[in-house]
Amino acid sequence: MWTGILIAVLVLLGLALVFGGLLGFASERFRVEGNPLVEQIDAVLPQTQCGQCGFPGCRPYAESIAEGGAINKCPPGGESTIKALADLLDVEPQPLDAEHGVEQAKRVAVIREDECIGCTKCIQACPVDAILGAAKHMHTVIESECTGCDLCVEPCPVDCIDMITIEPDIRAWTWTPPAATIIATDRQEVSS
Amino acid sequence: MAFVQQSSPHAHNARPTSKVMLWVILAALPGLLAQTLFFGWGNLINVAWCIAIALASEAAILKLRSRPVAFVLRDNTAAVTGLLLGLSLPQFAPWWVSAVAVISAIVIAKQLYGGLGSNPFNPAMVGYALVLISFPVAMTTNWAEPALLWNSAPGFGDTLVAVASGQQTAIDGWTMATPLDEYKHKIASHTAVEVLAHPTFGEGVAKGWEWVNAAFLIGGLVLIGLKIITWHIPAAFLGALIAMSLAFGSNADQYAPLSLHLLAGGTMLGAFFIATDPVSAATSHQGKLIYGAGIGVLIYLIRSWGNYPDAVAFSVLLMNFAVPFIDHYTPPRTYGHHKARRGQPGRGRS
Amino acid sequence: MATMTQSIRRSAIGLGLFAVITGGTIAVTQALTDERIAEQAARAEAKALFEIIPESAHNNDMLRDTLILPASDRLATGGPVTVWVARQDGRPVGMIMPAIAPDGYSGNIKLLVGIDLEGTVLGVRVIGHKETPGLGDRIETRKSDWVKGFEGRSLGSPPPREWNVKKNGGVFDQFTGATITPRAVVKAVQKSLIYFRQNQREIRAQLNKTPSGQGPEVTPGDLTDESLNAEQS
Amino acid sequence: MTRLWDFSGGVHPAEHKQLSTRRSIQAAGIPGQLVLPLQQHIGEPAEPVVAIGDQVLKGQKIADVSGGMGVPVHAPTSGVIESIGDFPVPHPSGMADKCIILKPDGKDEWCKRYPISDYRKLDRDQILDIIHSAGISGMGGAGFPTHIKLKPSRDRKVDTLILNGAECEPYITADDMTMRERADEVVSGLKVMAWILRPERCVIGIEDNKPEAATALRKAVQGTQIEIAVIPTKYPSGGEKQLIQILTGMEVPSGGIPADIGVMCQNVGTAVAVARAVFEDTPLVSRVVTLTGEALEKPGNFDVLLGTPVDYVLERAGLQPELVSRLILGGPMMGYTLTTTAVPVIKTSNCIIAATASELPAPPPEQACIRCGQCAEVCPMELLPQQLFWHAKAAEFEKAEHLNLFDCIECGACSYVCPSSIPLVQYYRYAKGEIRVQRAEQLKADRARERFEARQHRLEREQQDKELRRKERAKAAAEAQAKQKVEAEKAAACGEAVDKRAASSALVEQALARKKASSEAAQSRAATPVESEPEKPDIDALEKQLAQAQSKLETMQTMLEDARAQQADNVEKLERAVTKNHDRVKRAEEALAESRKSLASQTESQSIE
Amino acid sequence: MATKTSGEIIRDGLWDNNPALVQVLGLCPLLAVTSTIVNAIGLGLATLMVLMGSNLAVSLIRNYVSESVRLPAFVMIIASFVTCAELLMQAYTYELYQILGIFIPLIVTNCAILGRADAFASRNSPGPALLDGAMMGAGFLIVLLILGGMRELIGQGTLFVDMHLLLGPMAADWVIEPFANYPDMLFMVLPPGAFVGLGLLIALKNGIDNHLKERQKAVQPTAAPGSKRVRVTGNVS
Amino acid sequence: MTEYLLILVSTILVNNFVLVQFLGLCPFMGVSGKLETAMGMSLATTFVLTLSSVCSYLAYTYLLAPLDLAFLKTITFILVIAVVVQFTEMVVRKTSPLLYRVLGIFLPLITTNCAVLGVALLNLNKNNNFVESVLYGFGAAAGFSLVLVLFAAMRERIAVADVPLSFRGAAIGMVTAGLMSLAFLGFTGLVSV
Ligand SMILES: Cc1cc2nc3c(=O)[nH]c(=O)nc-3n(C[C@H](O)[C@H](O)[C@H](O)COP(=O)(O)O)c2cc1C
Ligand SMILES: Cc1cc2nc3c(=O)[nH]c(=O)nc-3n(C[C@H](O)[C@H](O)[C@H](O)COP(=O)(O)O)c2cc1C
Ligand SMILES: Cc1cc2nc3c(=O)[nH]c(=O)nc-3n(C[C@H](O)[C@H](O)[C@H](O)COP(=O)(O)O)c2cc1C
Ligand SMILES: Cc1cc2nc3c(=O)[nH]c(=O)nc-3n(C[C@H](O)[C@H](O)[C@H](O)CO)c2cc1C
Ligand code: SF4
Ligand code: SF4
Ligand code: SF4
Ligand code: SF4
Ligand code: FES
Repeated sequence: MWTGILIAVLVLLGLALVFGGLLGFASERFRVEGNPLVEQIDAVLPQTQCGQCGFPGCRPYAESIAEGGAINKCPPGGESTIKALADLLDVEPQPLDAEHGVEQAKRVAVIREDECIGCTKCIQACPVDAILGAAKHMHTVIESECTGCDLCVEPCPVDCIDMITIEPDIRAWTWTPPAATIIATDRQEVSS
Repeated sequence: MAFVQQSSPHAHNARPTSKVMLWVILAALPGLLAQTLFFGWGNLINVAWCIAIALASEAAILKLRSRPVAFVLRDNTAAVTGLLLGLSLPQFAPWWVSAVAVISAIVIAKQLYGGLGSNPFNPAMVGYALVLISFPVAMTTNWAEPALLWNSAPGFGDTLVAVASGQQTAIDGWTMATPLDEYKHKIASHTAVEVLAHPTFGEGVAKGWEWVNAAFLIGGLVLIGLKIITWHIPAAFLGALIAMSLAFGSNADQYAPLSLHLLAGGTMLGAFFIATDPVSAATSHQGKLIYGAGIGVLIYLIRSWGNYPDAVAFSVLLMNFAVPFIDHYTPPRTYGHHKARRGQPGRGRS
Repeated sequence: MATMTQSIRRSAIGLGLFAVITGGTIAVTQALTDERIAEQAARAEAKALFEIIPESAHNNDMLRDTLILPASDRLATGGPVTVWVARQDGRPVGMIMPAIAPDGYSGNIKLLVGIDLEGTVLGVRVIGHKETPGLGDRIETRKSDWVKGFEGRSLGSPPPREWNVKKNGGVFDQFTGATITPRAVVKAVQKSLIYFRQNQREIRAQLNKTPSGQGPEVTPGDLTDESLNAEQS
Repeated sequence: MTRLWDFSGGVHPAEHKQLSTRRSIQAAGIPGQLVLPLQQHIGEPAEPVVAIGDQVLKGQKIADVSGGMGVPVHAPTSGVIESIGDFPVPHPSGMADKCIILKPDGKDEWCKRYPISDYRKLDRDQILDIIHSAGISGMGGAGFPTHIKLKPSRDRKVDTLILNGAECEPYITADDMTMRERADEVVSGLKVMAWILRPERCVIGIEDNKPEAATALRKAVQGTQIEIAVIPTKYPSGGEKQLIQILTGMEVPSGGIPADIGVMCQNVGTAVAVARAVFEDTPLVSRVVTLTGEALEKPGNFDVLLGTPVDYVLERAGLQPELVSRLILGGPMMGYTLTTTAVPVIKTSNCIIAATASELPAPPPEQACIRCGQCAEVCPMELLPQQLFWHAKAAEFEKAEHLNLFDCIECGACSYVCPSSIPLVQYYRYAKGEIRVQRAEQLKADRARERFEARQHRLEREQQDKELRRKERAKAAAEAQAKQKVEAEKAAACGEAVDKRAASSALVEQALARKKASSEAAQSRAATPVESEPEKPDIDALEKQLAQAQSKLETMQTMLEDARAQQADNVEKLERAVTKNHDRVKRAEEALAESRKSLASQTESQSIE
Repeated sequence: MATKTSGEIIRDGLWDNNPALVQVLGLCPLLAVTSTIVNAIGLGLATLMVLMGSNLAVSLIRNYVSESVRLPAFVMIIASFVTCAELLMQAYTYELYQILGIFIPLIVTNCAILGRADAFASRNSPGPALLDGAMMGAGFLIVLLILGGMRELIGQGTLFVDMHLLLGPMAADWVIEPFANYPDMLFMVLPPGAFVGLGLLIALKNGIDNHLKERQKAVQPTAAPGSKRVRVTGNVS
Repeated sequence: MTEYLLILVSTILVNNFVLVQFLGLCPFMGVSGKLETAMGMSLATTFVLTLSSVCSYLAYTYLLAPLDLAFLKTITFILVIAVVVQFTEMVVRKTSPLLYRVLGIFLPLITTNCAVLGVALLNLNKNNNFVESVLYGFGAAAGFSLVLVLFAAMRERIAVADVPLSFRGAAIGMVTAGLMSLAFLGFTGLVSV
């Protein structure tokens, strides 16, 4: 009996030594560096750089997603970004986490110029350098570069920055999807 | 003045889904008539019962899902499913067999996927295959013996009793193995001539069955004429079956002859009414050809070497399973493009 | 390089340690259960045999008491036939031979046929088949008592023409919807009886020659497809 | 006999053309007011070159484009510019756009014109200039500026010039009547274009349901090389790509233009406009519009001044207002519904249908797609409409794009046949719009990323520089210290530096405190159950507000003092800001006090209970 | 990772993170052996034992394994427990062992077990690890039982058939046959029925969860929107 | 020759590993509803399954069987598989970074795929010889790949269907797999191996 046990143990030990060695070799020889996924995720994020996801900017958030973080924390991106992320990562899309904010219409910052005192605080706050102006002179927002992150609003000592919702004009207008009638209801049928 | 607001086009031709389905039902009537003439009242009773159950179960599920019941029922698709099951089940199948088949077709195969248009598998065939494996006895012993309606028993009453009670006594002596089944299990030990002497084959190819198949063929041609189905699936289906039979089955002492493949069992019903179910079939022309041919080949394989004498249901389901894949790789070439774009869009977003 | 050898060594030793512990555990458990498992296995394997010839009816170690009989088309087994012998106090009371019904609905049906020395069926059991669930599988004792209908039959009872299913004019029931399977089994049992009769002399000779139970243990499960399978074409 | 090819798909909707062909083209007259949108074509809108109150003559340019893609707008009649501003324009959105309003004076007085009799003497570019300044853009469909189209890039030689007289849409007969009654002008316009392009072949394609037009044109082309091709009636044979396929057997490559395969397609109306521009120096100020539909008593074709409000022309055609159920601009297959009759006729308006409810009934409710494939059978672009639909509906735009969504010409044939009445085209339009928006957003995001990263780099660099400088300074200071034993001046400088640093660190601390307060407030908000919120005022939030206001006020005050000290010019603003902040602090304090009180009373009442 | 309370561990294993219904792991044995209740119990108990054992063992040694051989080591631990279970079953319930076939050794690759070892046991102390193993195993066992009962009842119209294979002769006549003359519904016994049956169970759980969530939503508010924002641009004062 | 063909037909269609034998279900259900991902997974599994079928055959025949250590088979096989997987990863990474990007993420998943261990054990049960073991492993993998790829394509379609809320995700996946398995029952008897 004991010899049987001994043989068994020895065989397994031999195998384990060989395999263990092999794995040790592998682990040392082929380390994983970097994560190309981060780039891909970052490319999907809206780059508003608003920090609503709880990370200082889109890229840190991308890194957190690559490490398995939740994909539903970016309000500016909203459903479409979540969907794109889910698609990219092959996971189920989840609804936007309201704790990070809600999806809003696109906005831009506008400085009421006659009230601006030229304190440059908004310039320091803007993550994409979308505000022009020098100290003690009036500042303006470059509309085409503003991401609508509203980070400049709070620092302004005189509250002269407004976030204006961009109204669609005739050239930016697009067709809406047909009214959702997955299956028309009885009521509709009667009325039509 | 408030005008109607609508996206173009503003004109529509008038053949709604409900009418399409109605046409399918009408086109199947010659087949049903032939079945009644040669196999008695069983199919008629089955069809009526199956349609009733189909409508009832669809209504129940719609109610559960709080969908508009009357509106959806009026699209007639549940009725088509019921009809096709009624046409395919054995004439004397007990009522509960039909009920299980129809309910699983409508509930599992159709409504669980979201109802009309979403089901990846042909509901009727899911129902059929499910009862075939569940109740093999009831599904193999209840085929009526072919005879002309007016000079044969059992009459309508007896048939109804047999179906409604599930008891065999009323129909004892009026059942018989189907020609394909008979051929399949006899040919191993007999010659073709001996096998064909069995009354189930009659004078022609397969007594009664040949007429039923012819009637379904005619109905199918009507559907093609009405542009409700295209020729691709039936042609590929029958073509593949013929090709396989010519390639492998030349020896009648070993394999069923081509005529039997074409005119016995559910071949024509399958080719024109079942494989062509638009929801679960492939979409592009090329895809339809592959899909139809796949069914034909599988039918021949299973009939010749598998356990099941008739294999329309399984073959259709197997190819249904491959449809999304086929669709991925057979989009048509679009105007102005050199080649069709196959497969999926790349993952990279630019 | 140093880190690599170090890493290799560390991993190897680590895994080796586990190997010792886990291997030890397994080996000890194995050693402790070894005998019981062998016993259980033998019992289970012999269960089919004991169903045909109950333990009360014999007292030898059937699994080790086997004869090798010549091959025959009748049994549809490919090679020589291994037969288990049951003895009561050293006196043979019956034997169990494997048989194959090659014409089942789908493939072979593997049987054990118990026969007493007079050529009367002691019992029949199906040990392997691929018949359709719900149709052909009623040859299993789990599903129906049909196979027990063979007990007490012999070649003359019923007469040879009636060694068939009722549908073909015989005395054995068929199942509703499935005639092929029972017919195949009936045929196979009949053929085993014929084989027994034809080889009776040889069998008796061997029975007397080999004393009880010294051979290697053979269980029905050991009958591989090669030794059983007729159709190795 | 011209060889014809077939295109795949197509449908045969009921034609309803005879409604409007019974009468010849009539002048619609001058309405009381003309509304001239500045953008009636693809490309950039024109800029007004007149001011309100200006008197203009008929044919006078009232808006022009500086360059790029666009065409000028002319006064359709003489009168006064009444206003310039946003008014409803014909557009599927029903939105308003910038327009010039002209009040006709009724004289219809032409400006000076310089007709050209022998255009062959001129340079080709001069002719193109004439076409451009006549404001001509395509009149058959999208309204692409004709002068640009007529000048394909040098590597694209146009071999075949096609005049599109198919007019495949039901109801519309504007081109039909034009060809019947103005065949000579059509042909001379074609000749001008042919002279510009020097094609080897000129073909006019006409559907076989317009025999009169074909006869008239045959007569007009006698003695020329121009072919008249009578093609089978099948919608949408008039689609540029389909017509090209019918007449040449070639396909326009996806994403390309016809000139890529040496073909060009122009509408017959465009040809007439070109002829008039060259031979009469008449800019595009009117067009033939079909007014039809069963809600009209006198349907027919009208020569309508651009800018004429739709209600005016409808009036002329005998509108029976109680009968109209929908009003369509364009044909029944591709046109869009109007929300109001106040919109004007523009360069691309070829037809107005006033349909009764029984004539064009609302489709039954949308049902599930049964993948019947009817749509694919009729799609002239050989797409898989149902697949596009599933993807569009599920917002899988990438997949829809992959299946060539952008090759869809929105002809509507698929929706026409769909047994489940799915508004397929609307799904495609929606998907296309979404994709375009997404592309724009992606561009913007990429730019934002670049800017963000650039900024990060800059900050980093600054940080490093600062660090460097600090070190250097420290080094210098150390050296100086080593050199000089005790130097009061230096020591004072050092002290100053310390002061500065202390000040900035105070600022940082302040900021941190603010952030902490805000996050605490947020947390407390998170923690407070919503249900209690309406009754219980959020003290924490209010406190935070107050703190913020106070800190802002402080900053403002220091800044103000600084500014005063320096006599800066923003003192005034800063003063205003300080008062504002004072107000804010006061308001915050009041609110806080208020809510404290109410809270206290609440707790009291609760404890009483 | 915050440590979980026992309550959470229990809830997790039995419901919230049920290995079969939520993680959808360990499917092969789950589907393969649930044609009768007795099979289900047999396999479920074996899995439960292995899961507890491996969780405990892994938790005990969690601080002593090097990263490179972590998974192989865990796998070996699990494999040894499985082999022991296998040997014991062979010794004491031989016929059941025969029926369960290769699905006993395949417990090794039951993703749920390795998953637990890696995700929980290797990060927690022995107590919680053991509890987690027990609860996950119990969750798995319960699903096995329900699925087995469902398939047995619908498939062949019986319950507790063949219990003697597990519990010895005393259980031989525990079998219940609720319906007389039941026509076997082989669909449920055959592979397709296993899939569909589990699908229905998962849907049932989802349905209950959805229902609960709806109710909860009505009474309990969630955190305020936008409360987790941070500043991107550093400290601006 | 024909018998080898029959082994393939049997393992791919008649006794399909996933749908009939219930092996390898977790990756089958868990891998995405994306066709390309499924294809990558199939490739990786095919490779590993075939290789580990061979390796475990060798380990058993030349190590365990002679030493009468059959009871160590489970632990040995799983070790072999883990190492084969790691080794494959290593080789692939070294020789073809491109292939690695396609297969890399799937390799670790395969260790816990019961099909791999199942093949090794079934080879023993069936007394397969070397060639048969290879074919059996390959056939199993091919059957796995076939249904995985078709299933992935099908899930893309189901994803856009109006499936009832409770059934979204795994539940409808199970039902679909059930119906597929039902269809595969049509192959029963095709070959009686
Ligand atoms: C799917 C299927 C499976 C069958 N399986 C069996 C079987 O396992 N055994 C059998 O005897 N008959 C089986 N049959 C029935 C035979 O085909 C045949 O109908 C039956 O043996 C009736 O023969 P009889 O008319 O001589 O009674 C099966 C039939 C079908 C359709
Ligand atoms: C966005 C856009 C860009 C175009 N660019 C050119 C161009 O560069 N050169 C050209 O000759 N035609 C151009 N065209 C005109 C097309 O070739 C074509 O003649 C015209 O769109 C047809 O009008 P239809 O849409 O009504 O069919 C363009 C059209 C569109 C809509
Ligand atoms: C579906 C469809 C149908 C069309 N039918 C016609 C037509 O019947 N007549 C026509 O002149 N243009 C028609 N067009 C527009 C032509 O494609 C093309 O734009 C026009 O002939 C170009 O000429 P233009 O630039 O002079 O407008 C149609 C376009 C589409 C998409
Ligand atoms: C030509 C044609 C064939 C059909 N064939 C079937 C069929 O075989 N089985 C079925 O359940 N429904 C069939 N239907 C009805 C309908 O498509 C089916 O109920 C849907 O699959 C349900 O979503 C058919 C419909 C048409 C138009
Ligand atoms: S919430 Fe979105 S946009 Fe804002 S920083 Fe985070 S990822 Fe970027
Ligand atoms: S201007 Fe304001 S809102 Fe716009 S990007 Fe800069 S900080 Fe954000
Ligand atoms: S015509 Fe309508 S129902 Fe038919 S496939 Fe196209 S979209 Fe679907
Ligand atoms: S609208 Fe688009 S998809 Fe539909 S038929 Fe026309 S080209 Fe094809
Ligand atoms: S249990 Fe089989 S793969 Fe997970």
